[in-house]
Amino acid sequence: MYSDKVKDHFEHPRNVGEIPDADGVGLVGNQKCGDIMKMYLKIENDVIVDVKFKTYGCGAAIATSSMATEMVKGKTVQEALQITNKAVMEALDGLPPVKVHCSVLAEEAIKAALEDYYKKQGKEPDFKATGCSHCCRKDEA
Amino acid sequence: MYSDKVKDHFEHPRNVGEIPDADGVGLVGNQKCGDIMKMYLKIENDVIVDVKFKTYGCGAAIATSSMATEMVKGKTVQEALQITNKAVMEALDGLPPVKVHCSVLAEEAIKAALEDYYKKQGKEPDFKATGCSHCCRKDEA
Amino acid sequence: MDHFVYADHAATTRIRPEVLEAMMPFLTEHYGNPSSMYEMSDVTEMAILDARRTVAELIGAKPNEIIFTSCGSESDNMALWGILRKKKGHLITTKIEHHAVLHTAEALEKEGYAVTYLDVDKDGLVAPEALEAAIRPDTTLISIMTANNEIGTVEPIRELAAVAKKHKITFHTDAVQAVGHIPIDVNELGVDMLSASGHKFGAPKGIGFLYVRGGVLPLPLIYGGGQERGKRAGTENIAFIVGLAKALELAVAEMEETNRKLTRMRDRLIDGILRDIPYCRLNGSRDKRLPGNVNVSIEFIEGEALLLKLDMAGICASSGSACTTGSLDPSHVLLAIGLTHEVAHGSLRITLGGDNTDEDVDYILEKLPGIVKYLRDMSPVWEDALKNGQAKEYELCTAIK
Amino acid sequence: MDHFVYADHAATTRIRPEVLEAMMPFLTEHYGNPSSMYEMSDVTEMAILDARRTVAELIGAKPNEIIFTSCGSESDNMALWGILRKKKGHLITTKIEHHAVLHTAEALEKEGYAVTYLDVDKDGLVAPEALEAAIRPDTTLISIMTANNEIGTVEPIRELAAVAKKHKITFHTDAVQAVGHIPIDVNELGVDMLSASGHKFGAPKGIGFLYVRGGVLPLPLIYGGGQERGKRAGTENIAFIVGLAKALELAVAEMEETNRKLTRMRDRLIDGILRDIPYCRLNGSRDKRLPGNVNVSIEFIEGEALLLKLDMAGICASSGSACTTGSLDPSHVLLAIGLTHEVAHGSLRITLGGDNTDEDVDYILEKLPGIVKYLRDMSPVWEDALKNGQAKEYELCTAIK
Ligand SMILES: Cc1ncc(COP(=O)(O)O)c(C=O)c1O
Ligand SMILES: Cc1ncc(COP(=O)(O)O)c(C=O)c1O
Repeated sequence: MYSDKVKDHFEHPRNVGEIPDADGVGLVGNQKCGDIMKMYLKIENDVIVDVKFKTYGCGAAIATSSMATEMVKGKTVQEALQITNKAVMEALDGLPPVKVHCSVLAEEAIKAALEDYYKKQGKEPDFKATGCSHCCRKDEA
Repeated sequence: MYSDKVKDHFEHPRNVGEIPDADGVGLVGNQKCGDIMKMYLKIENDVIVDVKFKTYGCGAAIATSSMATEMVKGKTVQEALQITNKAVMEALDGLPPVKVHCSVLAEEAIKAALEDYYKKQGKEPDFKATGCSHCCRKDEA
Repeated sequence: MDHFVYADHAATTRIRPEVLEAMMPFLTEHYGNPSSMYEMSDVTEMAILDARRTVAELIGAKPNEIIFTSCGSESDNMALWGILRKKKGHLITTKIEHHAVLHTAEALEKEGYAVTYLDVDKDGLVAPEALEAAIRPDTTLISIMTANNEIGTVEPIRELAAVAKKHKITFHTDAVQAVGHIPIDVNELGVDMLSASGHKFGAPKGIGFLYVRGGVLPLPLIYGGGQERGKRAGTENIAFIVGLAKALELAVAEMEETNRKLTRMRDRLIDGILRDIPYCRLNGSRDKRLPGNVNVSIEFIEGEALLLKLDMAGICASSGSACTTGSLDPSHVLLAIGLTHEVAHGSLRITLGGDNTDEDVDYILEKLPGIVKYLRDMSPVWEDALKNGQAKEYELCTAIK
Repeated sequence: MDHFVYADHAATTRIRPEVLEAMMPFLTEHYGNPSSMYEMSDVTEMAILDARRTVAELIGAKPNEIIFTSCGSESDNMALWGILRKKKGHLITTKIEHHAVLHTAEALEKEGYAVTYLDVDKDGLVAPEALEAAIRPDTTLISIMTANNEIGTVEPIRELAAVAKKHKITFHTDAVQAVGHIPIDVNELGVDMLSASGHKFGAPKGIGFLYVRGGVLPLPLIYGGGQERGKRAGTENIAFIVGLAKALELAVAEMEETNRKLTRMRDRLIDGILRDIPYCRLNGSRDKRLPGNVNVSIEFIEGEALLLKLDMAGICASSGSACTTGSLDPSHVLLAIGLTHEVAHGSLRITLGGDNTDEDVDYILEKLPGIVKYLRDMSPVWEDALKNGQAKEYELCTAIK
């Protein structure tokens, strides 16, 4: 059901962990629904120099978190904000339809971490992480 | 579905044919229902000395006709009247439940032929062939 | 027995070796439940996806329009109950449907649904005008079979479905005898739902499918797990699903050639029987006919006895006689085309398949007339007919070897 | 992969070689339609008769009380629709039924039938008193499963059926997880109807049966031909019917020995998991439990990820996590026994079968704690729990190899 890329990122997730002195931390999802992502960003001169994540959730949630961290690393904040769930999915060679929401969660985790970064910097973010309103769904066997 | 005896009597029916100068002829059944038996008896000194039949009908109808002719041959009229459908069935090692009515038809064919014999003799029969009211039925595949 | 001829392919067919081969892995090592998470189940999940795609392509449908079922009867029941329970209304069907439709329609009547049973002509054909005339404002579903299982008549489905479409009524066709036998394209036919059963074309008994056009949403017949996109619950019979797809693939690939051969053999049989056996008629349309179907009524004899004698000669066939229909009456199809009970009892159906040969045809033509003669000679009805001049004594045609 | 352990026998089982062997003739040379007249079909007709007799004997029923179906879901649907459509009324079932019953009950509700869903206790047990209290004057059918497919709880069916009998209400039990696994005698249990599915005990997927006590007369679910004495239409899946009978025969013959072994392995697993993994609980009754069922909730992690990690280690299992239930919510069974969504998401079901070994148990106990630790270390929920003192950091038990 999962692509080889997804499997690889699930099996060997990149950037797992915490950054104790992170410049931005984003927490999205909901344990009741079965998916929580927490993303830690270290930002220097507007560039994301380090990133870590922790995820509670299904295989796709872990893989998209992992891929998302890879994608933001080295990017400027503005570039990182452009990363869409679609881009994450594409980078993973696709997700089963029922797992698309996991990629949305990853996009939101980046946004939420950057929102936190803006706030910590005393800036008003001109975007808003909405978290993820959908829960994990497997429509078809 | 049929016993070996039924198969044998169907494959090699005994006493098929007509007796042109029969002393009693019985015709029972109904083509609409799919079963007709015609039985010819030659009777001398109250003993059935010859018997023939013609049957239009299923395998069980032909086999029971054949068996019934075998059973009446050599019997007295009174003995022949005692032959029940059960006896015919037993002689054939049984019939499928849905074919039981064929044995009833055979019993009735004997009765009808004897009724005809009585009438030809100017005697009032103290029994009556009812023909067969059931049609061929196969309840279960 | 000097020869064995299986000539009852409309009843069921043998599983083709290629089909069995395709199924075997799923009866042995690949046993994972397709709904499970682990990789072992990817194989079975993919196998079903592939089979669905194959079947869809072969009938011009989309994969998600195919619902696998356990048989043709289930497909028919699902179509009728599924649409009518969803949108209560009037059903139009015909008098010559298979019992899977007919008895379902009767059950629906008992539940309070109105049903119209269309008449057919002497060939078994349904007239589009008759269909149109039967439509009521509350008509919700029309169900007319593609090809009749007894007399082989192929209905004008495209014209009938067009009538339904004009009135925006869902159109279902029981194509159990047609799929794998004659070209079927759901879009060309214009049907909304179509039933098929694997064992009629070289797949095993116990697998079928229902095509349901996107947007047509029957209620399930079997509720439960999310299999078949929630339309049909039950852990999937993967092996048979794979087998059905394989069998259909083979049947469609070989259809043109097979049908050329079947048509030739069928016509030889029909002509030979009508030539060699007096007091005998062909049932069903001569030209709008399934390639492998022969159905004749042979007067003055009864069908079951005929089948048994044929069986003893190594020939497997079937009949619409009451003794074989499971009811008091002979085939409702034969009665619907105007046969009397008497004539219907003497019916014989021979259905050829791709594995039959010209020798089989010769053999049937060699054996049948003698058997008929034998049974007639034993029949009091024949005796009567001879006596009252209804029939004439005949010699067996010298053409018979 | 150093080891492969299939431990999802409640999902499905592999066809046993003896079963496949028994089926093979009916997938090859014996293909005659059992309804046909010729001798070739006697073999298939007899095979079904034999299978019916075997199955009946093994559950204490009479042959004509067995109706073969295409799966457990069909059996359940037939029982519920068949009784309720016949005699409209109120249905009592439970909150922990399989979807084949639950979704059918919901569909019945949409058709206007009243349904009561009984609560269960924390072990998943239904109380006979609760059943009795739910009975209404118009209650027509009670349907309570024999054993739960997720948590393995075995219900007090004899007591529950006695309540039904006292009130003269038809009692159906979904015994899909019980037949072939624990002793089943329909008379001892006192049930009127019982559903089973072959693929849960070594027969193929796509065959099941419904036991219907003589005199109890549900309407058919699938109308059509006269197969199964008119109770279930469709050309019979002879091969699978034969396979089901063979599989049940083997399962019953070996049951005592197998269950001794399964119970021992199961208990070893439960004890080992509870010992080696903190923040973990057993779901379902400890003693009224299927011999092969282990179901635990492991906090702070999510079930699908756990299954994938186990799969990578060569272990096939299942979970009641929302990600695997096909709905927004985790398993309705886990919620019904009082688990929160959070805890239910972290559930793991391991179901052992006769082919599992002690080495398999060792292997699971070796791999599982490390995988759980790994996922917890990656889980922000675990991080939180540690920070707010809800949980304590732990070392893996040294007992683990
Ligand atoms: C308790 C229970 N009932 C019904 C079913 C449905 O069986 P099947 O998948 O054969 O339809 C299952 C298994 O899936 C089950 O565990
Ligand atoms: C026209 C038609 N419809 C439906 C069926 C039922 O198919 P099945 O036996 O697979 O249920 C058959 C064959 O028996 C058939 O010929």
